Amino acid sequence: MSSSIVVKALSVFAGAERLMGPVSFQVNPGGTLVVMGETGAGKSLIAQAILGTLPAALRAEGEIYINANRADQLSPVERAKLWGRDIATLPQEPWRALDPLMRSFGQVTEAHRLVARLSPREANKATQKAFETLSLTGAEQRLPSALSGGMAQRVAFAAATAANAPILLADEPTKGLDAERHSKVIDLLAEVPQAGGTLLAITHEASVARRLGGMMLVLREGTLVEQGQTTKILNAPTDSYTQSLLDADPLNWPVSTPSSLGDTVLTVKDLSVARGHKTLFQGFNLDLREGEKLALTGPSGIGKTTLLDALAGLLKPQSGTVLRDPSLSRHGIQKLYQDPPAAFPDRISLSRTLKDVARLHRTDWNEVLHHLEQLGISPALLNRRPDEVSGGELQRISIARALTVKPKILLADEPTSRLDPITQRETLAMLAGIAAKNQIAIVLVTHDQNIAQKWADRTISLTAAPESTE
Amino acid sequence: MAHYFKSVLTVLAARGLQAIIVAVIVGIVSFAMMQALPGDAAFRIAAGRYGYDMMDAAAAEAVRLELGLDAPWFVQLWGWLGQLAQFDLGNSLVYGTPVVDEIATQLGYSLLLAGGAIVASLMIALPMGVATGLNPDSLLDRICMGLSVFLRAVPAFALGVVLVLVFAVQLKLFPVAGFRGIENLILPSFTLGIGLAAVSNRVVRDAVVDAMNSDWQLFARTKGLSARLTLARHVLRNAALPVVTYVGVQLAYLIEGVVIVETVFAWPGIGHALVHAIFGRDIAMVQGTALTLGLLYVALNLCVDLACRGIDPRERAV
Amino acid sequence: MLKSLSVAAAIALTAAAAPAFAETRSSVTIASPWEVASYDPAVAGFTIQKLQIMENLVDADATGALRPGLATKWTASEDGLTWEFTLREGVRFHDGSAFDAEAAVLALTRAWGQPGLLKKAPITDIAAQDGKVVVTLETPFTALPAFMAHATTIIPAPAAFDAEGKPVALIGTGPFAVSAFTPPQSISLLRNEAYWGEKAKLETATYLAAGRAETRALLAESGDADIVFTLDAAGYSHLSHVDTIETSAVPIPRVVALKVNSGHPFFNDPKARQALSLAIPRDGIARAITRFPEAAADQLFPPALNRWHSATIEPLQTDLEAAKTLLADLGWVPGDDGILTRDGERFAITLRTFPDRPELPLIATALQDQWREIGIELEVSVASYSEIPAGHQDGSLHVALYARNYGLTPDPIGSVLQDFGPGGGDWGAMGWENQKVVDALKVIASTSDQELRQTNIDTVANLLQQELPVIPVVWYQHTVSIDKNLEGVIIDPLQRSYGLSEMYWAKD
Amino acid sequence: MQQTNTIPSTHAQTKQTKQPLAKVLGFALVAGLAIAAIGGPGLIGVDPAKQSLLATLSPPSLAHPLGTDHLGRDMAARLLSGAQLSLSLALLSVLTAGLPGTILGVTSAWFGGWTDRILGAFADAVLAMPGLLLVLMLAAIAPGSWWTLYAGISLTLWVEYFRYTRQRARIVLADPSVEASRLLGLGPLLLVRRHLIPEIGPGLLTIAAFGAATAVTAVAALGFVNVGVRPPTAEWGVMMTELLPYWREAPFLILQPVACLVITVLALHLSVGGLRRS
Repeated sequence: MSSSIVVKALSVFAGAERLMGPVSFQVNPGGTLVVMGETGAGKSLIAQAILGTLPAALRAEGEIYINANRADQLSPVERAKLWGRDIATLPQEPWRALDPLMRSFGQVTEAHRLVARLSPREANKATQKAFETLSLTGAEQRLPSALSGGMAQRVAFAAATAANAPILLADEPTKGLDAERHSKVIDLLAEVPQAGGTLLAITHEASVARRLGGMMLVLREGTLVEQGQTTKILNAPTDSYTQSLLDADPLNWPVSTPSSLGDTVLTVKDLSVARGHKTLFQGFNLDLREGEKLALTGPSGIGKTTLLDALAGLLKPQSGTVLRDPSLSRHGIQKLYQDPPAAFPDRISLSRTLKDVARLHRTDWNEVLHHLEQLGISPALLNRRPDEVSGGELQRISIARALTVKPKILLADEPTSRLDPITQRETLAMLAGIAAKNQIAIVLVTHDQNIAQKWADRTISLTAAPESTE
Repeated sequence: MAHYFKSVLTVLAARGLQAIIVAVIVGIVSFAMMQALPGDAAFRIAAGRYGYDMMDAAAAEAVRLELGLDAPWFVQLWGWLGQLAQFDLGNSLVYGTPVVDEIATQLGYSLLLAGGAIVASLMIALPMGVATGLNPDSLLDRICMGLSVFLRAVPAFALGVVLVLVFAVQLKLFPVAGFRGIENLILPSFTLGIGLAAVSNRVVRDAVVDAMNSDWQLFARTKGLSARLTLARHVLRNAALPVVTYVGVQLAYLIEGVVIVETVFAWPGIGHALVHAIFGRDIAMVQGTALTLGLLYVALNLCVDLACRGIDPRERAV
Repeated sequence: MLKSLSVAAAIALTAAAAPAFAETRSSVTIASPWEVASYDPAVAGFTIQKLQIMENLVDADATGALRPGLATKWTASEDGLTWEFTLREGVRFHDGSAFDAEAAVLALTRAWGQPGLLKKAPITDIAAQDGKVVVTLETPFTALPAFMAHATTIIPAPAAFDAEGKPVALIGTGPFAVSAFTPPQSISLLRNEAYWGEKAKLETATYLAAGRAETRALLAESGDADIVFTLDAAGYSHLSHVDTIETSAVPIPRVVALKVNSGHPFFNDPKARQALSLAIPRDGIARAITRFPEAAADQLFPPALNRWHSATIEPLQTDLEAAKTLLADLGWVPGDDGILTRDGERFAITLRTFPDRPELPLIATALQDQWREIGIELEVSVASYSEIPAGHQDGSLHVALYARNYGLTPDPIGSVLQDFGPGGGDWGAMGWENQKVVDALKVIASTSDQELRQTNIDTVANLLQQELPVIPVVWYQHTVSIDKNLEGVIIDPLQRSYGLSEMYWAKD
Repeated sequence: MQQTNTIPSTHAQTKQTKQPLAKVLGFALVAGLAIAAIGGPGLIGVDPAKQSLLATLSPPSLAHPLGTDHLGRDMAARLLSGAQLSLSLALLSVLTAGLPGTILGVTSAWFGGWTDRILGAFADAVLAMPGLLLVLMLAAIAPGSWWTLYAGISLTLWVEYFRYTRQRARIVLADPSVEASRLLGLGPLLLVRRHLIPEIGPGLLTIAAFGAATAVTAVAALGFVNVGVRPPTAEWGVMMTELLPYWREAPFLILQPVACLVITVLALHLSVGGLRRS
């Protein structure tokens, strides 16, 4: 029996520069291959090279066989014929992968009809069945904008697998999902090899790899560092990089030392917050003290971000009070954002942005440079624009920017969810260090229970307001 | 379904309100400006009526007497508003015929022309925009960009005569001018349409580029749909949204372009009538025409709104 | 909104049916610049008359000689104060109603009440008597029959007026009846099978108003229009090289003239006006702008007005040096910028003209350039032509450039009297009155003695040439393009008729 | 998407090699036009109003490098003189339309709510008002005055700036980076300078480039309906109208002002960001 995917000496080049590879592997029907590595390690390039969806500026070398057929020499049109029929692809961010103007049923049924070539009636039946098995009943006529992240992922799964392609490529399938949905998607993926299919999953999370099992590749900056059985590698990594990846899994973090707490800086009493006319939660109380590390967790959609806005005074609460300590200056509360590039004016150099803030608050530029140094940022980086530095660097610069106004409270809204595990760990560690040193209270919003447990002094789990459904 | 109707009603109400605001503003502004015009209205009206061979001071005096132009402005404005409330636009000062009659015939022709122009512009802009949108930054894209700039800079009348020379005089495919039949509509429509397409093909292009760069486009491909099916089922529909909205914006410019094209092609339209009415100081006609054009714009935008709603099932605020 | 949509739909429907009969060659399409938007003879009379929809009591041939129209003969009483028009019998309007004295009187009375030509005649009464139309005058007026040939005195049927006497339809007695009217662009005509005279040879005709000269030239070139009137100079040059059509230019009694405010201190001396005249590059304008070199107007009345045009008159010249000398004689001294000054006043004036005749702004620009040479700063204001009579009335006018038609009636005396009679006229002299001219005009208007008339005409023409209250620039040509297969086309220099009823298609 | 993160260097490279070429060309053209506009006909020392009725519509020659027009005037001198008027007044109309349009657009997006609704409704009403009516009437109020003509044109053009600014500013202002800057204490002025101008500036300049073309072709269109012609002024739009009757005899004449306008728009367009729309 031939292998589903065979890859021999695959490399991806941008001009003369090798971005990834060489890697070789093969996956058999019923098998699983997990590709792990930090952001920018070139994991996605493997998936794109196999599919043939590399950006025009990039070039793949090596041999790729799909179901024993040489795929890399096919014309783009021939290659596209494999999609959906031989290889199914689960998208990274399912919300954005669904046509915003088409109802979910239509997006699945068109795959049954036009890819699997079922008659309209059969396609409808098959779609109905898929919706039932994936417990999507009731969501048939919803538009993607009305689907939750998990539902969108399942709709995308149903659409991608409609033609029963034996191979499934899943690129970061759990990105942005909360813990509960996270595991549901992994269950779904794990079924693929059990049913005789082939799974190629790309992830940066060791926990995902552990659950999926099978074989594993570990990539670092495009180079293969380790290859073998997943369980073996996870249990006994031979490479230090693999080890650090595993260490970076919040599950493996050491528990942080409790902070020394100062005076109360923010008091919240009986707060309820609404989005539109919908009350998200109510009866929220908080007493935040200097130097405290607080984690806020809860399922997505519960209103964690909205709560931060209420704490920052950006949003009028529906009821209740948010009382700042009188010692708190007007700019005493600062925020860190989930997507660091989105938090900077993107056409202005970083130094310009930082100098604006420093000038406004009469902060000595040397002090800013000092913060940057502490955060491991070279001043040379400041001449770049936000999109020219990495996400981890930018998040650290945004911490430095916040420190420039000498805040007492830092509200961090999933500040590391877009960062890879190693950077995430470093960044959160630095944040903790700064909180301790400057006696700053930090409220960290995260969907990862492990992070909350390991990093924070205390954790508040938000639960939905009773009257709200969904 | 119910909330679809609700949203349609919202649109209707919003546009209805706009129509009333437009009617009042257009009426008052056009009246005020006509009052502000220098020169003696009686002379202008007499000129419009009798032509330069027959017009003289005596004719102007007769006109003044006949039309009561000496009445103070508020009496005249009040009279017009009073008539308007009874849906009476009054009589043309120049021709003496009811304004409604004049507009009724001409509006039909202008609507035909405007409709033809939109169809023509879409016939050009869509293929051009989709082709360049699928190949952004290609040679084709650059050529089309240059062409767009060129067509934008060529005045409509020059474009019109060139089209006539090529398609009517040389190739004898269409008549030169007049309005005998549908074949007469083609050249004026394209004259206007090319001017509109010069900009809208870039809007289509940008919309297609955005759609082609979207994650959902890639996903539609990787789930197995062919490039053609993806284009037809997903890309075009999504790209249509900004395009349709833009057509709404273009309508305002279209209504003006109509004037030139009507003149070149001897087409009996409302834009032409408006220009003559302004020259002839035919206040009743100016107000009537401006009002009609304003309401027409509102009505056409209503169509655009409804079309958007048809394309986009998401509930959106107006 | 609904209504107009249904109109659009109706157009679409008729559109499908229409082209079929365009091919049978018993039809012509005429294109001309003049739009028709009214049923009113006082407003649209020129086109209605030219299309032979309605007729006058009196007709005229191409030379301007009067001949019977709806009236078979006309006589003046001894004292010249009563005119009787005997009407043609058995004439019917297009709607079948009979043409009679009552209908004629109704039409003429209305025309008399409207601003227009008839109002200028000393009429005291128009009445029907024994089947005749009787016009009573205050003073003798020999041009009355000529007035009855004018476009504003055409006779619509009584049914063409509504209860308030407002014209609401195009019903006449002419060889063509209106089958469709789309203001302002088009009129469709159908042969009047019950016409009293010789019936038209064509069955149908279409009149298309195309405002732009470029459009008309293209209509002619493509063959979409069989006859095209009033071509621009460039279009005419081009079409004369096109094989399928013939072009023709007929001198007409229309002249581009410069009206000068002779009451203005700059121009109250005839020498000043002569200087202006000497600085008009008539030859260049006639060659480069209107492109008929022979039409440089060296006197006011064009050759088409054979009685008024004089072969012996001293022609106007162009001579910049002479102009400068004349101005220097008047005390004008060139300033630093070359512009003349006198008593601290700059010779800066404004010329009013209008764009309806596209050559006028061009001629004005040519004058502007030329007059700068002799030290006159000319501002050209292109606006509504009503600014000219308005400026005449309030005295603010300096000079005005316009086209004056002395062929409105077969006999130009009406127009000349208006222009140069007592007090001058809106389109004639301003601030200028010459008793000799006034007296001579009085004689011309009232006498039927041809010799006496001619002597006085010569006097007027000579005095106008010397005094130049209005300075002629160029004469007009009536330019036409005709399909080579179209026969029987007669170009009327008086522009009273397109000659539709005489046209027919050559058999091939 | 993920892959854009992996290949920033290549992406930036391809763009940066193409961009400067177009930009350099654009700036060179803009500079050339500016010189033409400042120098005017003085550059070649020929009077743009001097006629020669006996040498009209002549093809390019040594004496007249671009030929002569229908009144025998030097085309090169007239185009230069036209550059002066057309460009400075196009600039004027772009400013008079662009400034209020942009300011109102930002105001609308900034305050939202009723301010936004009222301004939006106002803009809609202005769009519904036939722009031609406004322009013609303004032109009639002060006949022959170029300033009113262009003011009238900009009265109808401002809505485009308004719509664009409002829509874009709304998106920009909702961006977390603006919220961050606000929390950091940046005032309205800095927010506009650091966030709004860099984001919407290039788009506005593109609109302005096309707006300049609109202004000039609008003058041509008005000339076509006999408005705003005051000889012997040379202006590109007016020249287009004036030379139309001679389009068969001397097509190269009417193409010249059109070509000038095309070059202007291309120059502005290239210099604000190549052939790419922002």
